[in-house]
This record gives sequence, C-alpha cells and structure tokens, in this order.
Amino acid sequence: MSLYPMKLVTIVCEAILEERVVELLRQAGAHGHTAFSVRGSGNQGERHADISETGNVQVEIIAKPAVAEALLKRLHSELFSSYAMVAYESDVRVMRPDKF
Amino acid sequence: MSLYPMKLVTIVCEAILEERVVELLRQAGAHGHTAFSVRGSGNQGERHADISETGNVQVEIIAKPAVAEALLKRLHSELFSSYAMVAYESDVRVMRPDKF
Amino acid sequence: MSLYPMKLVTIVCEAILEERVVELLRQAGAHGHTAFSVRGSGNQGERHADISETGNVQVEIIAKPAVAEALLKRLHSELFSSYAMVAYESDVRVMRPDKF
Amino acid sequence: MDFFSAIQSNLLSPAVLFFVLGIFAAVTKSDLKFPESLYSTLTIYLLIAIGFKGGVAINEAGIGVVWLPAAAAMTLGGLIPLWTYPVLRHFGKFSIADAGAIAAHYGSVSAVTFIAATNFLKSINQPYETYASAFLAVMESPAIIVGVMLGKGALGGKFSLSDQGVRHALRDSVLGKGVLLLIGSMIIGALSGKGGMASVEGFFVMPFQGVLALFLLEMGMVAGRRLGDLKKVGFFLLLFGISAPILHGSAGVLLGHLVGLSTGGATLMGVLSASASYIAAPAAVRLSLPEANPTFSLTAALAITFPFNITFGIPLFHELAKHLHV
Amino acid sequence: MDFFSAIQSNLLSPAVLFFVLGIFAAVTKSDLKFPESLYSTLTIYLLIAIGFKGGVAINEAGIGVVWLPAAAAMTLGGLIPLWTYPVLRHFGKFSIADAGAIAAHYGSVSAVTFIAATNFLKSINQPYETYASAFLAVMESPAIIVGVMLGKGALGGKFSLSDQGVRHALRDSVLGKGVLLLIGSMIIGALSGKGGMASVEGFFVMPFQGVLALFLLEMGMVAGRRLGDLKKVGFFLLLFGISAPILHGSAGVLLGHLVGLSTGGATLMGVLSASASYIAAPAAVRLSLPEANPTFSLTAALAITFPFNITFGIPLFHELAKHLHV
Amino acid sequence: MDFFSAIQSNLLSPAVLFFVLGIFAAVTKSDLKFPESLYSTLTIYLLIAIGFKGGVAINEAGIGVVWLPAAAAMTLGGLIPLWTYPVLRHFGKFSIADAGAIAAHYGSVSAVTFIAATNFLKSINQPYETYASAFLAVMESPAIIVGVMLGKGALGGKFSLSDQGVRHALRDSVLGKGVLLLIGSMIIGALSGKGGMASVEGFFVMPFQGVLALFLLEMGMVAGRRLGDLKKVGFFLLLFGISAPILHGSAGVLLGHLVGLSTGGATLMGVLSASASYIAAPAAVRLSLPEANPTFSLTAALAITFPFNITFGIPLFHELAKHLHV
Ligand SMILES: Nc1ncnc2c1ncn2[C@@H]1O[C@H](COP(=O)(O)O)[C@@H](O)[C@H]1O
Ligand SMILES: Nc1ncnc2c1ncn2[C@@H]1O[C@H](COP(=O)(O)O)[C@@H](O)[C@H]1O
Ligand SMILES: Nc1ncnc2c1ncn2[C@@H]1O[C@H](COP(=O)(O)O)[C@@H](O)[C@H]1O
Ligand code: NA
Ligand code: NA
Ligand code: NA
Repeated sequence: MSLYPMKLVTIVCEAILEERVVELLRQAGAHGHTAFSVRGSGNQGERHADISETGNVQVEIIAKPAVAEALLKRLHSELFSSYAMVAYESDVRVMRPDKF
Repeated sequence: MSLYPMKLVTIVCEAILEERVVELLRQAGAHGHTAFSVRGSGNQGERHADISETGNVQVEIIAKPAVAEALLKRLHSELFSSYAMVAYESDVRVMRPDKF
Repeated sequence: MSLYPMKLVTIVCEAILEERVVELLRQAGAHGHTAFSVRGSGNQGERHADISETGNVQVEIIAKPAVAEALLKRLHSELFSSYAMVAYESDVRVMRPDKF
Repeated sequence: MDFFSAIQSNLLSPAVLFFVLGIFAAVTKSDLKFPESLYSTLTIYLLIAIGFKGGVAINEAGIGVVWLPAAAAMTLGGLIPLWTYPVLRHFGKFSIADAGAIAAHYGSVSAVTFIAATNFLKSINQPYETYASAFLAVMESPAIIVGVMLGKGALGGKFSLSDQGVRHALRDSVLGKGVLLLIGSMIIGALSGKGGMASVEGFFVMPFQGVLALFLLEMGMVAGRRLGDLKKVGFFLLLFGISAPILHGSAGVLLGHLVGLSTGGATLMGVLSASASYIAAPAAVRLSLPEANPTFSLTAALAITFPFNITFGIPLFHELAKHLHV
Repeated sequence: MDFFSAIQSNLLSPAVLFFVLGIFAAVTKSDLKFPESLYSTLTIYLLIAIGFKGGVAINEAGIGVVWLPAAAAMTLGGLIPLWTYPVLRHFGKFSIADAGAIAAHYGSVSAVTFIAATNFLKSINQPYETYASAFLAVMESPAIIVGVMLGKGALGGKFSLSDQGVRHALRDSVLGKGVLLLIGSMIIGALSGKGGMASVEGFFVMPFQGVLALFLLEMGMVAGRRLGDLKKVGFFLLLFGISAPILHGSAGVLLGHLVGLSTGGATLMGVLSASASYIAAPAAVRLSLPEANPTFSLTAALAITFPFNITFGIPLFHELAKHLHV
Repeated sequence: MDFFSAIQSNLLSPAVLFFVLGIFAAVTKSDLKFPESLYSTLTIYLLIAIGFKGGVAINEAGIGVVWLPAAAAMTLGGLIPLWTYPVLRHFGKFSIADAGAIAAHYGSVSAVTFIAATNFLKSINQPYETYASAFLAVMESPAIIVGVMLGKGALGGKFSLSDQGVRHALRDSVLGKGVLLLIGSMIIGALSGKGGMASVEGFFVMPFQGVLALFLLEMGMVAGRRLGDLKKVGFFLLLFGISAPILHGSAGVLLGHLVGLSTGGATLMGVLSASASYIAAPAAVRLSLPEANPTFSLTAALAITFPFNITFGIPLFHELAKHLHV
C-alpha cells in the first residue's frame, strides 16, 4: 500500500465565519472540508459554545501543498486581522491522492 | 521525558458507519479510538449534521505503525468504494507507547 | 509566506477534567486552547457522550516546544495515573509564531 | 366536508405550511439551521408519543381486535417490494441494488405521514381506530428485509446472511430505534392504560401537534436540499413517486376495508401503504446495499412521495375509504 | 396598579428572576452550562411561537388595520441609527465602524424584550394589539442595513455593495433565521387562523411563559459573562445604554399613539424602539463591520440596555402610554 | 390501597416502565441513542421544575414551618457517611478512597427518586408537604463533603484543603449546577409565589410527568450499560445496595415522623435518605478522590439502589410511614 503526502490545514475561527471560510477554501482549490463546533480561548478571550453566536468552528482541509499555501495566504490577508482565529498546517499521508 | 513515535489515523465517514469502523479498527489491532460528529463536503456533495442520517463522524485512532497500515488497508478494500469517506495518517509522539 | 514550526498537543480525557486541564495548560505557559466533546474507547472501556458525566473532551493546544513539553510532563505526573486519558504531540506550522 | 375543501383545509394546516416554510428556507439558503440534537429529540418524542397512545388504545380495544388488521398490514408491507422491484428493474432500468433499495423504502412506512393522516382525520371529525399505530409499528421492518434481499440478488441466488453489512442492517431494522421506541412505548401504553395516560398526557398528547409542526419545518429543510436532485433521478422515478403511493394506498384502503376497519382506519392503512420510509429504510439500506445510490430512493421518498401524501394523498385515500363504506 | 407596584411585580416575575439567577451562575463561575443546542432550540421555539400568534391575530384584525402601525414601526427602526450614529461619533468619540455597529444594534430590536413586555401587559390585565409581533418582525432588518452602511463609511462615500462581508450580512439580515421564522410563522398563522391555533396551542402557547423563563436563565449567564466588560466600555456607553432606550422608547410610545394604537400597543411599540438587538444585529454586524469591536455593542445591548428594559423600561413605557391616553 | 397493589401500580407506572425499556435497549445494544444535549436539558428542566414548585410551597407554608424538618434532613445526610464508611471499610474490605466515595454517594440524594416518590404519593392520593423538595436541596452537599473528607484519609489526619481536586469538588458540591438550580428556582418560586406559578405552570407542571418518563428511558440506558459491571462489584456491594437504602430509608421515615411530618412527608424524607446520588456525587467524588474506582459507587447507586428504590423502596417507606402514624 502506498501513501501519498498531502497537507492538512486546520482553521479555528468564530462560528459566524464558517460559510465564508468554506467559500474561500473552494476558491483556493480545495475539493472538500470537514467542520465541527468547538469552544476555546485565545488572544480574544474565552469563547463559549452554548450560544452559536459566541462559539467557534474548527474547519479541516486536506489539500495539495500549493492549495494549502494559497488558502493560508488568503486567510492571512483577508481574515486574520479582523477575526478571532488561528490556522495551522501539518503533514499527512493519504491513499487516494487524486481525491484532493 | 521521552516521547515515542506512533501513528494517528483519522477517518471521516458517513455517521452510519461508526459502529462498523470501530469493529474494523479493533480487528486491525487498535486498542482505542475517539469519535465525534462532524459535517463537511467532498466528492459526494455536502453532508449536513442536523440529521444524523446525513451527517459524518470523525474517528481518530492512535496506533502502532503496523496496526495503522492494516487499518488503512482494510478501509481501502472494504469501505472506500462504497461510502462517502476520507482517511489519512500522520505522525505523533506519545508518552506511554505500550498503551497503544 | 513563511511558516514557523510549533507543537500541537492533543489531550483526550474525561469531560469532568476540562476545567483542570485548562488551568494546567495556562500554568504551563500556553496562550490558548480549543476544546470539544467526544466519545471513545480505551483501556478504561467505552465512554458514551450522551451523558456528560461519562463523556470525554478533546483539548488541542498549539504551543512552543518548551511549553508543550512542560504541559505533557505535568499531565503525566498529575493526571495520567488517576484518569481515563491519552495525550500526544505532533508538529504543525503556523503563520504568526508570536501568537503562541 | 367535500373532497376539495378537505384538500384545502389540509393544505392550510400548520404542519403542511411549516413543511413549505422549511423548503423555502433550504431553497433560499437561509442561515436557519436546526441544532444537531433537535431532530433526533423530536423523532424520539414523536415515536414514543404515537406508540404510547396506540398502546393505551390496544389496552382498551383488546388485542383480539387488533391482531387481524395488524397482521394484514404487516403482510401488505412485506409484499409491496415483490411487485415494486420488477417494475423498477424492467421499466425503470434500475440496477439490482437500486431496485431493491427503492422497493424497501416504498414497502416500509413513514411515521410522520401517519401522524399527519391522524391529524387530518381529527380535523374533519372522522373517527378511526386509535390502535392503528400498531400497524405503523409492524409495517416498518418486513419490507426492508425483503427489499434488501432482493437488492442483494436473492432472485439470482446471491444473497447471503454472512455479509457483515446485511447483518447490521437486519438487526437495525428489527431492533432499531424506530421499532424499539414504537413497540416499547406501545407495550408501556398497553400496560399502564388510562391511568398512565392521565399522568403523561400533558407531555405526550397536548403539545403533540405543535411538535409535529416543528418537526415538519426541519423535514421541509431536508427535503428542500434534495430538490436539486430531482433532475438527477429522471422522469421515471418522478412518475413512480406519485403513482406508487396511489396504487399502494388504494390497496391499503381496500385491505383495511376487507379486514373490517372503519372509514378512518381504512384511510390510515391506505396512508401507511402509500407512505415511503425515509428514516429506518435509508439507514438499513445504506449499510447493506452500499452499491445502491441513496439519491434515488431518498429523493423519491422524501422530495416526491412524502409531499404528495401529506398534501393530496391523505384526502384522496380518505375519499376512497368513504366510497367503499357506502 | 400604580407605577411602583407594577415595577415591583415585574421584578418578581419568574422571567426576570431567572435572568438574575443566570447572572449569578455566571458571576460565581458555577459549572451550570446549557448544552450547545438548547439555546438555539429555545430561540427557534420563541420566534415561531411569537410569529404564529401574531399571524393569527392579523388574520383576525385584517391586514388593513395592521399595515399603518407596522410601516410606522419599520420607519422608526430605520431612522434610529441616523441620530444615534452622530451622537456616538461626536460625543462618544467612537470610530466610524463602532458608531455604525452600535447604531445598528439600537435601531434593531430584541424579541425577548418584546415578549417580556407582552407578559407584563398580561400580568396587569392591560389589553394590547396581539398583532404587534408584526412590528417586531419588520423592525429587525432596516436598522441593520442603515447602521452597516454608516459604519462602512457611507457618509464619506466609501460604502460598496461588492464587499463580500457586506453581501453576506445584508442577505442574513433579510433572509436570516430571525426574520424568516418570524415572518414565515406569521404567514402560517395568518393562513391557518383560529383553527390552526387550536391545534398547536398546547405547544406554542401553554408552555410559552415557562420556556421564556428558561431562556432568560441562559441569557442571564451570557449577560453575566459580559459584566466584566462593563469597565472596558467606558462611562459614555453606560450612560448611552440607559438613555438611548428611554429616548427611543418614548419616541416609540408617541408614534404608537399617533398611529392609533391602544395603551398596550403603544407600550409595545415603545419597548421595541427602546430594545437593542443582541441576536440578529451582532451576527450581521460582525460579518460586515469586522473592524468594529463587538465588546462595545454587545455589552451595551446585552448587559446594560436589556436588563434596564426588562426591569424598569417596560413599566416606564407603559406609564407613558397611559398618560398619553388620558 | 394495600401494600402489594401499591407496589404493582408503582411497577406499572409509565416512568418505571420506560426505565425498563431503557435497560432493554442497552442490553440488546439497540442503536437508540439520546443526543448529547437531551440528557442535560432534561436534568435542567427537572431540577428547575422541582425547585420552583418547592419554592411556591414554601411561600405558602412559611419558612417557619420548613426550617426544622429541612435541618433534620440535612443533618441526617451529613451523618449517613459516618456509619456507612466504617461498614464499607471493615466488612466490605474497601480501600479508604473507595469507602469514602461510596459513603458520599449514599449520604447524598437522587432527585429522580424523589420525583418518582412524589408521583407515587399522588397516584395513591396520599397528601404530602409540597415544600419537601427543600429537603432534597439541602441534602445534596453535606454527605459529599463528609464522604470526600473520609476518603481523603481524614480519620488518619491526611485530609488537606490545599489539594486542587478537593477544592474543585467542594466548590462544585456547593455551587454545582444541581444545588444552584434547585436552590435558585426555590428562591424564585418563593418570591414569585402563586402568581408566578400560574404563568409557568404550562411548562413546569403539566408536561412534568411525561418529561420524567423520557428521562427515565435514558437513565435506564445508562443503568443498563452498567449491568455488566454487577459481576465486578462483588456480592458485598450487591447486598449493601439493597440493605443500605432499607436502613437509611427507615431512619429517614422515623426522623420525618419525629419532626412532625405527615405520612406523605415522612415517606419522602425516607426516600431521600434511602436514595443514592448518581449525578452530583459522582462528579465531585471523581475530581477529589481519583483513586476511588467509580465502578463501585456508580454501579451500586445506579444499577442496584436506584432500581430498588423506584420499584420496591418507595412503597415500602410509605408503608412504614403509615404504620408510624397509626
Ligand atoms: N494556542 C492555541 N491553541 C489552540 N487553539 C487556540 C490557540 N489560540 C487560539 N485558539 C483557538 O482559536 C480561537 C481564536 O483565537 P484568538 O484569535 O487568539 O482569540 C480561540 O477561541 C481558540 O479556540
Ligand atoms: N479534502 C477534504 N478535506 C477534509 N475533509 C474532507 C475532504 N474531502 C472529503 N472530506 C470529508 O469526508 C467526507 C466524505 O467525503 P467524500 O467521500 O469525498 O464525499 C466529506 O463529507 C468531508 O467531511
Ligand atoms: N488508541 C487510541 N486512539 C485514540 N483515542 C484513544 C485511544 N485510546 C484511548 N483513547 C481516548 O482516550 C480516552 C481514555 O482512554 P483510556 O484511558 O485508555 O480509557 C478514550 O475514551 C478515548 O476517547
Ligand atoms: Na409503504
Ligand atoms: Na430598537
Ligand atoms: Na441518601
């Protein structure tokens, strides 16, 4: 069984941004995403999930390196300065590289 | 403090498959798993989580490299072609290697 | 765009411990965290999430290597022996290193 | 009330209107979203409420009265896939798996359609056998089992019980939450009787209609998201989604009449036969017939047959039942 | 009932007391937490219930009676940001974005404040136009649109519809869940009328007051967590959070009186004008004016104006309405 | 109604039957699952409802009547661990931590057992002091504090307040959601009185019994999953799980009688003493006594004592109370 390297981009941001982030990742060339509601804390203080208005969402995207880079760049230039969020990249291996 | 390398296998699939995936990972030799409900999009279109019938589940398994490989192989041969799902592997480090 | 290496520490533990884990990671020097409710299985048997008393929580922390190490050490000495939990570390890359 | 004013009053019931609102919300991509656990909470509530009420009714009517129409209903459910499958295979050109999957959905039943029918009967003051939810309970599984066997190639001798997916699916269709809650609550209702009913009425009876309206709002959103798939399913399935309920519904009304049900009861048996499952069947079929494309069965059941039944089907089967009883 | 005993009975209503309990729970950092989906479930329930009741009332009163006060309410909502914005800019020294954001919140409305006001009127047996929830529905969006335009620099000619955040926000403020549920349920109520009401009353009317109490417990917790931010918002906003509702509320009562509403109806229009949105506006504003600091608008709306209105504001506007009608 | 028909009618109540259905669902590994937030929603609802009703009752009876039996109940709760602990240590051979943990569970109380008892009394038309939920509220914490101190080795002088887990646990057992909701709602009920009750009755009283049935379905599933652990806990704990409630319940009935409660009220004090906590105590004990094996305390409290109490215990303590009052 061969495994192929791919990037995993993880974004944690205000729940309200989910739709915009999904739009943005499509535009950056990603073919899919996974999302779920989370709570947390950071520079902008505590974010409670009992109210979706104050909760966060975690979005995970498997993508080719170039797409991951494009996505991170756009997040940086368009959303980072205005919203509570973090984003990070890591290395993963998949079995069906053409899926991503 | 020493850390020991281990594999993290992440599976995102139709929520309906959770029980089968857990059975399968036990058979592949894993000693535990963590699961939670997610939503997402991919080749098979959008999957909404408001109805568990259309939602996804994310299953994460820490395991020895051999177990991880066995698990991925079985996922590939038994479930990949029939269901909406992705699976990927990555490297992690743990403190109690005999636990996995 | 430059990316900077950082550690991701992931903790899965009894939901009841969330507050203590958050206190502990602050003390270890982390500046933020993300948490969400999960279910799972391991050495201590199955943990169902329909009742928060028997459910688990997954806590993810991006931190500098030294902080990650301190955190793992304290988890090991203070909580590992008494509670159902796992913790692991992995490598990620971020854009704003001073945030963590 | 004549046929057309019955249809009109049915169309203007809060339940149907909330379903329409849900479709509107989905189509306009509104940010309205039901939280993840609300839908399953409502499902649990509706199944318990309906089972419990049926059980209290059985307690009153006596099991001796219930068994014959229940057995008839169960048989009809198990038979429906037997003629549905060949039609889908030969006229619809569906694959073996797809034909079996769709047949399983149409032989099984929809609890919400049943509830909408009882509401309709109540609103026009048509009495019915209140133990009819027993029919609902026994009609859920048989068609799923038959449909899955057909879809697995039983006609070609390829069906085998050792398939893991099949075992999971059969277990779920017999011990699954739908059957468990319905039959369980029915037994509880039968055991605790009128006294038990008096104590839980404020929860399981009084708010029931409103909860149904809320549930249909969510169902509308789910159906609305499937509207786009209507193009994909093709003209044959569209036609099938309307003509199958008319055919099955008429058969159900007739059978109900033959086993001695009243106009109301025969209407309900017709509605049950006409209805297609979109909760129990999809899950069981997905697990055991993964080669079947769920878009076909779910879109037909949820976006065509369900709306047809709750708007026109119910008054239609009632009309039919009335004519048989003259 | 005189003014002070009205205030006292209002303060001792379960709804207000549960709000206080929620603040207490937040301040003492109790481990009480509402599960993630309960809050949105309660929101959906309250919006549907209130919209539906309003629709049934419109069905009875006739749209001919409703349109004039509704149009007046809508206009007032759209105008409020026009004087609020400059005050915040020049006296409060807020940035363009912050001033627009706060103005949007105060022009828009709070459904829960409205409900608390109808409860108050019921408890003192003061009749009111039951179709008043129509005002609530139409007052939500206009101020958000105006406020966002101001906050985007419309006065400096910098506002543009091509901004993605602005488009999302405007769509949400018109098609958002709040407006969709309110207007949708209102139409359903108007179509299904008294007959529809009879069927869903056991869910949407009878448990309503208790559900509100539960909701306010959660609101109290959310407000309680913001109490710490009171220091950050500064004295000007504290003052603004009390004086704006008094001013807007009085304007609303007066306008209600002028368009022919009864004492109860004028009170409600006053309460709506006085209330500040903490659901629809924050989301829309956050998306379209990210430069605005949500701590300012949310703390003011939720931790100052909301508690003021549900404790003192409501009896005050009622008192005013009574005086105008003498 | 004589003793055996009382037991029989209790066994056939919807609440008990739904508990049995839940056990069945767990044991057969049905796919029935309650969504994550339903359980905590039901908990919040039940605690508020019960606290509020108790508060209204206190408002009516006057605090002068309530304080003595409440103080007695509280004292009894705090004393129970003092004799339970040595028994568990010396006859059960449990470790210090385990004995302390189990003692904490059995001194504390179960709200659902209490509710089931009030239902039982209502169903047999036995009047009782409606302010008895005040006893429930004050009995929750003391035993947890005493049990944790014992489990930490207080008898050996090893207990220290600086332990972080202990501090969290003690705070939770005093400010925890259970006590906060019960006492908070009780104060609200006492402040808003009959008028407040009239407004929220449709939510907190009328659907109450049905909500309890739904809750017990879930409790049954949780207990059912623990059935497998019965083998692990050993014969001694099985015996303890039945004899401790009989002993504590009898003591409670007697004490209730001595402080002047009616037959119904003495029954309730007995039931409270007999009940073992499976919500508040487990959480607090887990945090402060991590060395204790939760399988022991939880299995005993949930899978042995709870079922015993809601089936046989309640009628038994009532019988006892009746005899004392002759
Ligand atoms: N160091 C961190 N590790 C994990 N998650 C974080 C971290 N910092 C922030 N977050 C998440 O990102 C959200 C926004 O962060 P911030 O913009 O720093 O307030 C927080 O609410 C957390 O959910
Ligand atoms: N590129 C991706 N990144 C992250 N998650 C994905 C991706 N593609 C698919 N998924 C997840 O896997 C599920 C099934 O994918 P698919 O089989 O492609 O429809 C989706 O609903 C997503 O939750
Ligand atoms: N091998 C594993 N892979 C992923 N998650 C695990 C694994 N083992 C344990 N867990 C998670 O950690 C929790 C506690 O584990 P344990 O202490 O082994 O019972 C489990 O309930 C799972 O959620
Ligand atoms: Na059918
Ligand atoms: Na306003
Ligand atoms: Na006790």
